[in-house]
Amino acid sequence: MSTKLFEVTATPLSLDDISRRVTRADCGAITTFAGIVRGETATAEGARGTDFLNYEAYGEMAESMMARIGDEVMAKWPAVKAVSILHRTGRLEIGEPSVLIAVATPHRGDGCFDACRYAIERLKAIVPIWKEENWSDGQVWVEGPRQPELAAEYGKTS
Amino acid sequence: MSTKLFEVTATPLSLDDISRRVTRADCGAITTFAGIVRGETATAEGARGTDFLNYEAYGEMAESMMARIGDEVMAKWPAVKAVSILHRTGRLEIGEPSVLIAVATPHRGDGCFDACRYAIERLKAIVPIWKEENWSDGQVWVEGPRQPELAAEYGKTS
Amino acid sequence: MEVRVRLFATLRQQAGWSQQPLTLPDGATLRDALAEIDRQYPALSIGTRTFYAAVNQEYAKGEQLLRDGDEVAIFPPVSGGGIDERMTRWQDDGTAG
Amino acid sequence: MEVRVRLFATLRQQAGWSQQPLTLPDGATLRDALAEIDRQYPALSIGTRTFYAAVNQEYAKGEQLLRDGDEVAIFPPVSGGGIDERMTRWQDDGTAG
Repeated sequence: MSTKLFEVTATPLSLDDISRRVTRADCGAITTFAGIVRGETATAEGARGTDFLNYEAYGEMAESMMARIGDEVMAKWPAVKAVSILHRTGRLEIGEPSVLIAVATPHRGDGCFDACRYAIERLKAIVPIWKEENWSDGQVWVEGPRQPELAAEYGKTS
Repeated sequence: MSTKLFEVTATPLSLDDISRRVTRADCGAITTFAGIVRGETATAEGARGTDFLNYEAYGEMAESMMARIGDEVMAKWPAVKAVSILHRTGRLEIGEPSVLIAVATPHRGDGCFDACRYAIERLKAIVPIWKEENWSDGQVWVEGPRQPELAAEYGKTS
Repeated sequence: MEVRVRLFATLRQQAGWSQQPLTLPDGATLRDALAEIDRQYPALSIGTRTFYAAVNQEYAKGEQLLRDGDEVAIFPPVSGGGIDERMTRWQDDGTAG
Repeated sequence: MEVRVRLFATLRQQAGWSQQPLTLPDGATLRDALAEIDRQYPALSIGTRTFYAAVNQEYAKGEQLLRDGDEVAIFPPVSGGGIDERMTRWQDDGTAG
């Protein structure tokens, strides 16, 4: 069983597992967020059923960016004792978690909810992972919103 | 495996289990909160190590109050599709979860973080469960803060 | 009429029992029941401590009328969840301070 | 000098490869590398689409100087997490609109 706090893995994710990774003797509160593969996705043409998803990651950079998010969380919420972020790659079925985030604090009022929410927002913005959605009649790469602070600074299109 | 959404149980709690209980085809976001038995507790005399805890519940009323909290959450956050609250009773060791809350929404911006936080605050206020803390040299019943809206209205001391 | 009284946590431990039948005159309120409990079980010291009362698993007001077969529960402030509690020390005299 | 170019997701699929060596003159910047990639692999259409670039697993600016052995990655806007994404339809011409 891995004890890494920031991990990109093809193995199915477990909330009990990530919870163990952040459990500390002085922490009475653990908040988690799970991103789950939805069976229905809204598109411009209306609701569409998903068969399965395929996630591709730039693994080394993704883990590095996740660790950076952990550092940001600890700097913003000094009471946070541990952060873990896990993201799965490969084929995922409906109902399976694609990403898990866990934040441990001594007490529930120490920012664990806000810190967890911050972490998923940041993950969506900077962690290099992409999703390919598959239906019976086709597939599509899902791109995130353009991040002005990245796009303006980096790459040829700036 | 139980599929009840609101349950008081002597069985060890699992985040993967509660996550399954709230998984819905149209929900891409699940937020959870876990209250964990701390190994250290601050007291007026300084930090004190806990050996284990013992939880006692008024089971029938506790499950009824948990279901009421679920109703309150759905009324306040209409996008919430499912809420589950599980509380354990009996002897708990350090690092084990005593309470789990899970909230499922279609998207992470649909209030799952706020709803989860609301649910644990309400649980602490109205769900009849008590904790006995045990050390090598003694034990103490832990009482919650007095809830004016309950104590002022009910009982002989009002 | 007869109601069933249930105690929890500190109150159960102080009394040494968790449930007892209690005979009350017809038309008795929750407040009447509590007064009778206080009279029969003075060790509970419910006249001087903070506690909550429920009738049939619902928080109830003192003026609530009781009916035969009702379940009356009295218990200390709740502390579920296992986190952030205020500590209340168990006193030598058997009351929670 | 030689750097290693890595592509991901749509870009990898459009190009038909995931990594290739790229020879550049000494003193070349990331912007120079991107111009050379655009010249050698016009199907990527990186001159007209939104993408991000990283050097050695860090987001990098166009003026960053490259060194022999650097890893240059280019990829579309990220969509990790699996929720709340904007859908981008795969076009018939092989570009993401």
